[in-house]
Formats: sequence, C-alpha cells, structure tokens
Amino acid sequence: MNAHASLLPKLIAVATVACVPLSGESFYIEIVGKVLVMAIFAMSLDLLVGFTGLVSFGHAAYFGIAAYAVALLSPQYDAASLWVVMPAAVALSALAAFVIGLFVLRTKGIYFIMVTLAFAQMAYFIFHDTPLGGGSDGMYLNNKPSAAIFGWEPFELTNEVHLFYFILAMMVLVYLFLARLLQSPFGRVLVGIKSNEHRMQSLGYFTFRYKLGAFTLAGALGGLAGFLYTVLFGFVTPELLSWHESGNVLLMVILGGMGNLAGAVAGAFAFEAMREIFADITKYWQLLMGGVIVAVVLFLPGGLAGVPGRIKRALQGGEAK
Amino acid sequence: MDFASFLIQTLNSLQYGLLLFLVASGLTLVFGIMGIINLAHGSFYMVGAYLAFVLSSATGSLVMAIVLGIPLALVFGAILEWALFSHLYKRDHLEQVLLTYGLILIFEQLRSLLVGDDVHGVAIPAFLDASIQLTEVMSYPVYRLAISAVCVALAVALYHVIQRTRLGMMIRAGNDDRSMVESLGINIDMIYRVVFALGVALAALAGMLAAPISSVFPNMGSQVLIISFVIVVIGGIGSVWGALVAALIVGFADTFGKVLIPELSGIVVYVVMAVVLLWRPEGILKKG
Amino acid sequence: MSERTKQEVLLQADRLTRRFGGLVANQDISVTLERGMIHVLLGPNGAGKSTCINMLSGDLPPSEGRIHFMGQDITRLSAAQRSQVGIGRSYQRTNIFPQFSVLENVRLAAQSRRQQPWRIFSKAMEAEWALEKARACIEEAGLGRRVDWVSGVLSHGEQRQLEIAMVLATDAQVLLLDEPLAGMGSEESASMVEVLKRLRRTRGILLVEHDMDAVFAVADMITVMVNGQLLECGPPAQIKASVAVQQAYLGTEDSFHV
Amino acid sequence: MSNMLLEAKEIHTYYGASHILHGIDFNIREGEGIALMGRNGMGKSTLIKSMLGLVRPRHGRVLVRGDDRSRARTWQIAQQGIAYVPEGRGIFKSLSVRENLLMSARAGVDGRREWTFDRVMETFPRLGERIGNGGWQLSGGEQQMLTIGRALMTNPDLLILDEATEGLAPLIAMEIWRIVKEIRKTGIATVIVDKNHGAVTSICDRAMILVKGQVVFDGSSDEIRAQPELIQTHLGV
Amino acid sequence: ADKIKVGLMLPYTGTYAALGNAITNGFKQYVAENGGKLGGREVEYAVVDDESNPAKATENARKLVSREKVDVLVGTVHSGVALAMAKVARDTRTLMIVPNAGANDLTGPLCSPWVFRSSFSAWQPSYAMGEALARKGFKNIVTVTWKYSFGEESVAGFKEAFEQGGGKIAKEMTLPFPNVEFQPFLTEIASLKPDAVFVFFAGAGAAKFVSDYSAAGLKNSIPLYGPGFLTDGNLDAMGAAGEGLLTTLHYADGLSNARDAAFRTEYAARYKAQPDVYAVQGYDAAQMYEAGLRAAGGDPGRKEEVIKGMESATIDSPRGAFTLSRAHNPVQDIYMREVKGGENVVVEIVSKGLEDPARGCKL
Ligand SMILES: Nc1ncnc2c1ncn2[C@@H]1O[C@H](COP(=O)(O)OP(=O)(O)OP(=O)(O)O)[C@@H](O)[C@H]1O
Ligand SMILES: Nc1ncnc2c1ncn2[C@@H]1O[C@H](COP(=O)(O)OP(=O)(O)OP(=O)(O)O)[C@@H](O)[C@H]1O
Ligand SMILES: [Mg+2]
Ligand SMILES: [Mg+2]
Repeated sequence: MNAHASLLPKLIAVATVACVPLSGESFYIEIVGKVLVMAIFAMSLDLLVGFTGLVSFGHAAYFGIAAYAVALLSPQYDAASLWVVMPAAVALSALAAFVIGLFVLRTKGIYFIMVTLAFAQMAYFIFHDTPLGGGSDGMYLNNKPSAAIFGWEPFELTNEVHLFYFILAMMVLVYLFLARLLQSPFGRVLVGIKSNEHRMQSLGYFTFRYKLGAFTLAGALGGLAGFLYTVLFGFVTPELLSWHESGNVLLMVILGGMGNLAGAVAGAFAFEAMREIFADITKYWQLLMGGVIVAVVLFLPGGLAGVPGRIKRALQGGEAK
Repeated sequence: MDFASFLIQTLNSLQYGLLLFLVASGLTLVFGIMGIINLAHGSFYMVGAYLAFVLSSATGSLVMAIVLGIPLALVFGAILEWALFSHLYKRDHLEQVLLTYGLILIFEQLRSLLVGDDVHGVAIPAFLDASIQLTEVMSYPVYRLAISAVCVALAVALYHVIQRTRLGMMIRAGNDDRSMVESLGINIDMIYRVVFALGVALAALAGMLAAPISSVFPNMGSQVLIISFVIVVIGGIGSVWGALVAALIVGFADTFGKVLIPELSGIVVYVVMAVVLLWRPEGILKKG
Repeated sequence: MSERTKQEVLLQADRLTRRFGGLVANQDISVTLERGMIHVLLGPNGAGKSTCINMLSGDLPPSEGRIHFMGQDITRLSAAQRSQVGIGRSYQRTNIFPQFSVLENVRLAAQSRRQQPWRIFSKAMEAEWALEKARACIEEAGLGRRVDWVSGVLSHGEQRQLEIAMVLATDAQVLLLDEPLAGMGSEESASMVEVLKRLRRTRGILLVEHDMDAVFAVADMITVMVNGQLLECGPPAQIKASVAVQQAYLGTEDSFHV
Repeated sequence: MSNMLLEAKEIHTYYGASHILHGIDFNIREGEGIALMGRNGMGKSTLIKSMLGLVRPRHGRVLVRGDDRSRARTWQIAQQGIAYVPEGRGIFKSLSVRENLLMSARAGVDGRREWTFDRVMETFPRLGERIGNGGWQLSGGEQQMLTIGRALMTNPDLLILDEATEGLAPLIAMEIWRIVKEIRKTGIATVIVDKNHGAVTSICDRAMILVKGQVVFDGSSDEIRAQPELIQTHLGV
Repeated sequence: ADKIKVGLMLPYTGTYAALGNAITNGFKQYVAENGGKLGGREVEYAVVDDESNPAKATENARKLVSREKVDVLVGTVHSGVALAMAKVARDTRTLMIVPNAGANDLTGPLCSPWVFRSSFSAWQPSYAMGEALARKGFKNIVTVTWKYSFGEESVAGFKEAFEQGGGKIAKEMTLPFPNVEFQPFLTEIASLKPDAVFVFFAGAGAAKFVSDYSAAGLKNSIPLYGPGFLTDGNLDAMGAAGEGLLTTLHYADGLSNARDAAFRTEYAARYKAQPDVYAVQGYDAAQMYEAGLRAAGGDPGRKEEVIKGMESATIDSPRGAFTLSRAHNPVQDIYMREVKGGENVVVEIVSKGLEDPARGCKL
C-alpha cells in the first residue's frame, strides 16, 4: 500500500519499456506497443471489475466500436487528423457505454456479466452481419491519422517509434489518471460499491450514477485502447468485439490480480508474453499456456499482483498464509 | 407460413429447446447450483462427444459407448474436482474463470493430440434410425424425438434431486455457506465432489447424445458454452425449471427468428436475454 | 422529558401497510417521531418491526400509506434520497464494508454528506473534515481502540458498534436503529445507552430493541406491534403495565426466573 | 464421573499475525453446562471455532470423547454429536424453512431421534407459520429460532449456543432458556455464550470468563453468583 | 547462397487445424520432392499458428515479416486473417501466397502485385455450379449459407451464373456463423419445394447440414448442390447421407492424370493419410514460388522478377495445369464431382479454364 516504496519498480519498468525502440526491431516495437494497448484496455476493465465490482463480459464492444470508428471516420486516401478522430472514437465508445450502461446497470452479479455479454454480442453481429464495416472480413485503415496542428506536426504516427512512444505515453497517462481517480472521493465510492452497494445506498449515495460514471469512463478508456490498436495495426475485424476478446481482457485482469492497476498491466504483459513465447517454442503452446494458467490459479491466489508481497514476506521470513 | 409449416416449426422449436436444455443441464448443476463459473463446460461436452466417437468406433454401438462413457466421465470429474476445483471454493469466483479457461486450452490440445483435428460422424443406434413422415417431402428423425424424451426425463430427475432430496438441499446450502454445512456434520467436500462429477457426466452425456446429429469436431465445445450460460442465467440461476423454460424460449426465439427475421437472427438470442434480464433482473424463475 | 415544550415532528408515517404475497407484515401502522425523543418499537419476533423500519428508510416500498419527513412527502424517495434528507439507519444484520478499515467505513459514511463526484483529482484521504468526523464518531461508538483494524475481522459485538458509528457519521436527523444492542456485551450496551441518550438531544430516534433494560432506560414513547398490527402505543409506564403487552411480548415478572 | 466430551488443551489461535487465544484449556463433560463469558472481542467465539476445526489453532490439542481430533475436519467433529449455533445465525438463504431443518436431520451418536421435525415445530410454532418461506424472508428472530431448531435436528450430545438469544423477544428468549433447560435435563451438554448472565449462570453449572484470550475464571455458577465483583471487573456490569 | 525462408502462417489449433496441417504437408512435400530446395536453395521454415483469429492476424504476419524476415508469406485458411496478412504483405512489399482463403477481394479490389493465390476465389466453384444447374434446366432454386463473406460471395457467384442461365433464386437463406441449427430452414425448404437447393457450408457445419438434410427426407425429393467444401474432409462424418451428392471444385478424386497419381502416392507414403484439396493447394503454393524463384535465378531478393516469373508460369498441378490471372488467381478447370463410396469422384469438367472476373482489380 505504500505508494513510494512501489514507485521505483514501476519507474524501472516504464524505463525498460521505453528502451524497446532502441532495439530497432520493428517487430518488437510493434508487439510491445500492442501489449501497452492491451494494458490500457485491461486497466479500463479493472476499473469496473476490480474496483467497482462490475464484472463486464462485453468490454471488447467499446474497444471495437472505437476501432471501427477510426477506420470508418478516416478518409480512404488521406490521413485524418489525430486530434479529431481520437476524441471522436473515444467519445463514441463512451456514448455507447453510457447508453448500454443505462440498461445493464439495472442487473447485478452474474446477471450483469451476461447482459453485458448480450449487448456486446449485438454490437458484434452489427459489424459482422452488415456491410457497415466490411462485414465478417473487416476493413483496412489505409492511412494513420496525422498529428498535425495547423501544419505543424509534433510527431508522426506513421513512424513506428513515434507511435510507440505515443502509446507508451497514453498508457502512463491512463495509469496516473486512474490511480489518482481511485484516491478521489469518487474512487472511494466505487470501491465502496464493490464492497457493499446496498450499504452505500443507505448511506445516501446514488450508486447508479456512480456506476454509470465508471461504466462510461471504462468504455471511453477501452475505446482509447481500441483506437490505438487500429492505428497500430491498420486493420479492424468484427472479432475485435467478440466475446473471446472480452474474455481475454478479463483474463488479463484476473491473472494480474483484480483491483490493482499495476496488476492489470502485469496481467496484460504476462498474457500476451505467454501466448507469444509458448507459440514460439512449441506447436503445443495451448497445453503449456493452459498448464501455466492452471498453476497460477493454484499457486498464486490473487494473481500476479500478489507476487511482490509474497516475495517480501518470504524474504522477511514472516508468517505464511 | 402455412399452418403445417407453422406446426413443424413449433416442433422444431420444442425439439431444439430441449436439446439446448440437455446441453446446458450439466452447467445448471455446476454453475447454477454449486456456483462454479465453469467455462470448461463446453470442453466436457466435447469430451463426451469424442468419447462417443472413440467408444462407439471401438464397440460398434452408441449405447455401449454411453454405458462406458458415463462412468469414465464421472471419474474424470471427480479427479478434476479433487485436484483443482476443491481449492477454489473459498476464493474469488473469478479465479474459476481463469482456471477453467486454462482447462479449455489443455483439453483442446489434448483432444488434438489424441484424436486429431478431423470431423467425425457417429452413427445413430440402429433401433432409433428411422424417421416419421410429416409432409409429402419432409420427415422427422426419430432420434431427435428420442433425445427430446431423454431431456424431459432428465429435467424431471434433476429437478427432483435438487429440489426434493436432502442431497439437493445440502448442495444448495453448500453454495450459501459451506462451513455452516460442515458444522452440521455433513461432509460437504465429498458431496461437492460427487455433484461436480455428476455435472461433468451430464455435460459429457449431452455430448454423447448430440454427437450423431451434430457430428464431432474441434472446438465444438466453444459453440455450446455461451448458449449454455445464456440458458442457465435467463432461467434464473439455480432453477432447473427456469433453465428448461429458458431453453424452450431460446429454442422458439432462434427457430422463428431464423424464419421471420433472418437478417437479425444472429442477435435474436441476445436480444431475448437482454430483454428478459431487464424485465426480471434475476432471471425468469429466480429460485426453486 | 416533560420539559420539552416546543415539539418538532420529524418523521410521520401514516397507515403504512406492507404485504409479502399473502402475508401482511405491517397493517396500518402509524408512527410519529419528534426531535429530542426516542420512540421504541417493540414486538415479538416477526411482528414487522424491521419491515416498518425498511419502509421508513426506503429499503422497501410500502404497499399503502404515506411517509412525511419534516412536512415533506418522502414516500416515493429512494433509500439514498432519504439518507440525503436526513434519515439514517443501522441494520439488524451487521451490514458494513468488511474489507475496509473501521476508519474507512465511517469516513465513507461521513463523505456521503458532501459528495462531489466531479472532483476526481482531489484525494479523499486529504479531506480532513471527513476524517475528523469519522474519528469522533468511532470514539463515540466506543470503538476507539480499533480505528485501523480491518472491520471484517472485528468480533461480532464490535461490528455492531461500527454500525452505530456509521449512522452517526451521516449527520442524520432521524435515526432508525434496528436492534443496535444485539450482540453487544453488557458493558458496551450500557455505554451505548448513554450514547443514545446524548444523541436524543438533537435528533429523533426510532429504536427497535429486545433488551428491556435498555429500552426502559431510554424510551420516551413505545409502540408495540404484534403480527403486523399496532397493539398499543404510549409512554413506558403504560406499556410496562399493559396486560396485553405482557402476554404478547414481555412475559410476566415471574417467568423471568427460569 | 461422566466422560469427557470435548477438551481443548493449551490452545493458541491466531488470525494472521494477531494472537487471539493465549493458551486456553477448556473441557466439558457429558451432561455438563458451561457458561462462557467475556466482553466483546475477548475470544469466546474464536475458542468455539478453534475446537470445532473452523479455525485451526497454531498450538494445542483438541480432544473429542478422549480422542485427539486436532487435525479432524469440522464435519467429523460435528458427527461426534456436537451441534453449533453460530453468532449471526448462518441460515441457508436459498433453502426454505422446512429444507433448512430437514437437511440437517440426523440420528444422534447413540441412534437417538428425540428431536424430529415435528418436535421442532412444536417448540417454535412461529416457524410452523413460515414453513414455506425462504431463509431470506424471515425476520431476524425467526432466523434465530431456525438455527437453533436446525442444530437440534442433529440430535446432539453437546449443543453450543453462541449468542443464541440475540434478537429474540424477551418472551421467546425465556422460552429458549426454558427449552435449553429441558434439553439439559435430558443429559445434553451445553456451552452457552450470552449476555444475559443471570439466565446463563442459572442454567449452567459451570462458568468460565475469558479476558483477552485467557481464562481468568473457571468455576461453578454458584461461585460466580456469589462474587458479583468478578462480573463487575471482567464483564463490566 | 543464403537459405530461402518460408513463413507458414496457418491454423494449427481450432476448427481449421486439419486444413492448416494438410496445406503444410502439401507445401513441404513439394519442397522435399524438389530436393529440399526452392530455387536451388535450402529451405527454412518459420511457422506461426494463426488460430484463425483475425484479431491477432496482423501481429502474427508482422512477426514473420519483420522478425523472421521471411522471403515469402504462405497463408492462410480464414479469409479475414488472409485479408489482414495481405495488408501486411502490401505494406512491407513481401511476397504472399494464399493457399486457401477464398475471399474474392484478395484478387479483386484489394489485389496487389505481392499477393498470389494457389487455391480459388469463392466465386469460382459456385459460378461453375450456377452454370451447370442452369444447363440442367433448373428454374427455381433456394440457397442456404452462413452469414459471412465466404458464404455470401459463394451464393453471389452461383446466383450470377444461374440467373444468366435463366434460372431464378426463390429464396436466399442465411444463418449466423457458426450456428448449425438447420431444422427451421429444412422445414421452409420443404414447404417451398424448389427444384434444387444450393448450399455453402464447410467443415463440421457442412457435415451436419448434409446429415440433417438427409434425415429430414429432403434428399430424395429435392436435390442438393454446393461447392466442394461441402463434402471435402467431411465424407466420413456424413456417412451414407453424403452418398450421391454433386459438388463443384477445382480438385477431385479419380482425376487419373499421372501428375495427380504421383502426388497422391507420395503423399500417402509420406504422411500415412490421403491428400485432399488443401494439400494440393499447399503443394501448388510451393510450385508457384519455385517458378518465381527460378525466373529470378534463385534470388528471392529480386522481387520483381520473382513476381514476373510467377505471373507467367504454368503450374503443373495435381488438379491439372493452371495459369494465373492478371489478379494472380488460378485460371483453372472446375470439376463436377459425385460422392461415391466415400470419395469425391470426378464426373466431368463443368467449366474449363474458369477465370475469376477480378472485379475492382486495377492490376
Ligand atoms: N422479503 C420477505 N418476504 C416474505 N416475507 C417476509 C419478508 N421479509 C419479512 N417477511 C416476513 O414478515 C414478517 C415481519 O418481519 P420483520 O423482519 O419485519 O419482523 P421483526 O418484527 O423485525 O422481527 P424480529 O424481531 O425477529 O427481527 C415476518 O414474519 C417475516 O417472515
Ligand atoms: N477472521 C478474523 N480475522 C482476524 N481477527 C479476527 C477474526 N475473527 C475475530 N477476530 C478478532 O479476534 C478477537 C476475538 O474475536 P471473537 O469473535 O472470538 O470474540 P468474542 O469474544 O466472541 O466477541 P463477541 O462477544 O463480540 O462476539 C477480536 O478482537 C476480533 O477482532
Ligand atoms: Mg427485525
Ligand atoms: Mg462472539
């Protein structure tokens, strides 16, 4: 819980990641960029799952809506302005989350899980079954947005290194924003809702509004991740909204340890790294990955976020359990 | 739609609904009653289907395959519970999500290694391999009707066990407060093991029964997973009748959705779920 | 009690009825609560006391009847809205935030009086007023030695004390207390009684309690319910003497000696 | 002298790093009644849970009917004829009143079946009226009756009541004490935690006072009654 | 000289794993027959399991291109994944050979000098079937498919030819992918009583459709036709229900040309399994690249020449020789096949040298 004690490892982690472009290997720059995008995505979901107690199983919808928004809003032969498409994409996701939130937040627990899934599936089928975004084949984003402001271009998203640092900056910003948010009265209320919503109501909190606020915010940040994803890869497909993707990001959050922003980031890194590394070393990567996940659940209750604490306790020779 | 077609579509809906209930029945037990969020339900279904394929190839009969397969599935379920799930009851429910996701990967890969990635068929037992003429061009396979009968029997049996027997009461109580059940001198660990094994066996049975009509293929589990959860949840978690009603509703919605609004048929099921849950936030029949 | 001259009616419930399916848990129950007064609701188990409190606090909508708070009709307000106008409650079954520290439990209660959800960049822990208030309330409820404990690990009785601290922190004008003493030891009960007396000065308290020593020590007015219906309403002496109440609820003196 | 039912020897229990019980010795014989007293948070419930295996003591032994059961599972201990009514109840919410009772029904260790569904209904007529209700639909006091009834359905030799009259109306509480007395007469041993010291000491023959996880008094009820200052200092009445 | 590095991006897990393996086998078989070399150089593989997941497709393709620095990308089965790969191929100017995915766009509006296909376009086998059924004199046909691009493109191809031939589509039925509850459609078909039914399904869904169709008794009264994916790889699962089905595809059993016979014998010996159309497509992908490399003197770096070489080659495929269209799609014969004794036996060539129209391709 001591903010300063854990600051150093985080700074080191960010610094290490910031060194990735020095390798000059576009593949690594891109893949780490993707992991950073997923980290934003996971943090946005953790705001709901880990802090507000709202387990959304349809979070990919907001990722996907923003992803499609960039592709659809960008002109075919020209670059759109970053300062227009990014806010627009994020706002669309936020709007979708707000409207869907109005409905789904009436339910609780597992029912909430399923209704969020239902709405996400509807969004999925809209993109999959209609020609709107190229149907099941998806569509290309032919030109990455331009960051030019009145002719002056501070950085170029077409440059992979610039893009990488842009994403990294976004990730750090989202982290700082959420970390701060969670310490605010608003954040404390969310955590209170997770613990005992009924009690929060009888204390005079209009919990629905807070939950809707959190849901919309999470949708917006999920949208930010979706936006960055499209800019990074230039290709969108309905699968981005599928329940598999919603499940994957949920797994990242759980793997990292719910209710811990750094855990969500760690979960995203671990999840993507495992897929990457295991698929590299063997054709039977699923077996390895499945085995590791099962082992994590059995031996690391509380996910990766609990690991530093365990190490500390082991070093201090303190009480087990 | 002419009247005859309407009747046949109604029959289709019923039959599909009952099939969905069969597929979801194991989940009703493991998730609905025991409260385990089991994403590997689809894998157990797949295990059943492949057991049906392997065993019926070996023995030459689906009936034999089922007779041999059920005990295997029970043992398999009990071992899983002992080795994995029993450690998770006291933890956050979402860790079960992680665990069962890991299991999906493992089972899928093992399936590929052991049986390969081809699509297989399973023969309908000879005594059921007939059909009933409905219209001059269309007939209805007896096997499908037989499965429907099994589903109804299963629903009644499941309801009876869960609602009417002491075992059922203990299981439900265990989901409320495990240590209290233990304090009453009941070996809840053993009960949970047995019930989990039963849930696995039910899922496997569904796979075995469905194998002849759905064929046996990679990833077949993931196709039934979501729909099973949808059914258990719309029905009201923990309610067998609810699951049955939900399965029938989904059966009707899907069947008539395909006929009447084909453009939207992909989302019909989800619209139904959203509407039901917004109307009754705890499912159609909450408990009992 | 008689010295109070100007009596201000805080809460007025008129002919509240609540049905659960066929069961009538409350039938035509009217209760009046004045500032400076402790009104005790008595009745056998299942008489409908908690149901009545739930209707007053907004946890349950009444099937019939109206509720007024300081002249304003609040029948349709939600639980949160009623809390905001000044009705606070505690629960019969302990209802806290078990993962949080005692301080945070009470601080959240205090924070609810000044919600500023848009100020997402200020730190909750730096709002001194809320912390001070929380500490004071914890002290008042007799939990001072447990301020930094995780509330879920408190003993049963301590959790009951925490419930009280939380209502106190919401500045409620009207306190609806559902068996606050249940589970408290005799010493804690005694000090709670003192707390209640102190709180009475500025507020109105509706108390449900089965601890007769405490009830007769604090009550200004007593309403007795049986099977969802009003049996008798009057000052403590009248109730103590009532044969009907003794039969239905108190038991006779000699039956005390088991 | 009758046989030992339940014993705890030198029990030390911790929750994480906090040391709650500091070497407690406890024993109860067949038919005996013990009043367990102490202020809030002194470790009464923890002692009970430690003996039932609901919490694992770090040191010390638990013996049931003379056999070391320190490692036994809770259900194994309970099956030795020990029934437990926890504080804060523990009703099964998704079960109806009837089911709450039926699920625990069991013959006693010696095959006795004194307590049946009907007898519980007779004892708590109020429950009879609510028989089809779900556990979550009961009033607080009704829940309390249900837990006691449920414990009795196991036909125990030892009944442990942790704040069993919490939230019960005086009449019912008296009724409970009367029933407990009856139960005691049939030879069932009882451990009672309750804030009504008068009642418990009159029912039980022995009393024990815990202060900060240690036994400060263990003697007969008469002794306690004779020494009101004891109650004054340790229980603060 | 350096080795040739081939990037195989195919599904090795999930629904299409069997196809991925067959393609890989076919490709490697040709390389082995060629002395383990392509263009005279040793071959080295970089393999990625694409899981048929478009959401990971770009990333996987880039891994092969920028980390493994492959000379050619070979993949894949799933159209959405192939489209994502094609974008990477275009952006990074990497040669790509599609050994299966049939999306028309790949060699249509999205065609590119860098992208070749050794298989088919969704349009091809269906168009041929449309011609054939129109010739047979059917007037009134119902189509059924999944609502996804491959299915819709197939139906569109069929419809184009069938309507040109004077037929009429009575009703186009679609159901969401990968839903396999067909009973409502069978009932509708029975009440519409068309002359015939054209379906596009593949894999397990196809097996189930054919079984259900037969179990509903429709097989005897209303004939069923479809592109060959209906039966390929599924005959075992369909059992008797499949017997007698007529399908169109660019490959068949019993072609009785020497090339095919040799290919089959070798495949059977090597992999202890019978080859299928997917294996052929993998095999031909290797042949195509070989042709390109040979034209460039074995140097994969001379990309223009490799492309030229492939464009002008005639591929001596087990399916029969084919050339590539300007959009890089095979110009090939389409066979009418009949299911007989568990094999897709060739009946006749229904469309000789059928070329995809490559609408929207600016090459
Ligand atoms: N949700 C509900 N559904 C059905 N019946 C209910 C529900 N809640 C309470 N009841 C019934 O209404 C009656 C009144 O309950 P209530 O909780 O108000 O009693 P009470 O007076 O507070 O009793 P106690 O002193 O035991 O707490 C009881 O018989 C109870 O069983
Ligand atoms: N699960 C737990 N984790 C950590 N500490 C606990 C836990 N349960 C109880 N404690 C602590 O142990 C001490 C003893 O608790 P216990 O419940 O045994 O007290 P008690 O004597 O029964 O009190 P009461 O009369 O209030 O029920 C208390 O200080 C309590 O805070
Ligand atoms: Mg009550
Ligand atoms: Mg206690």
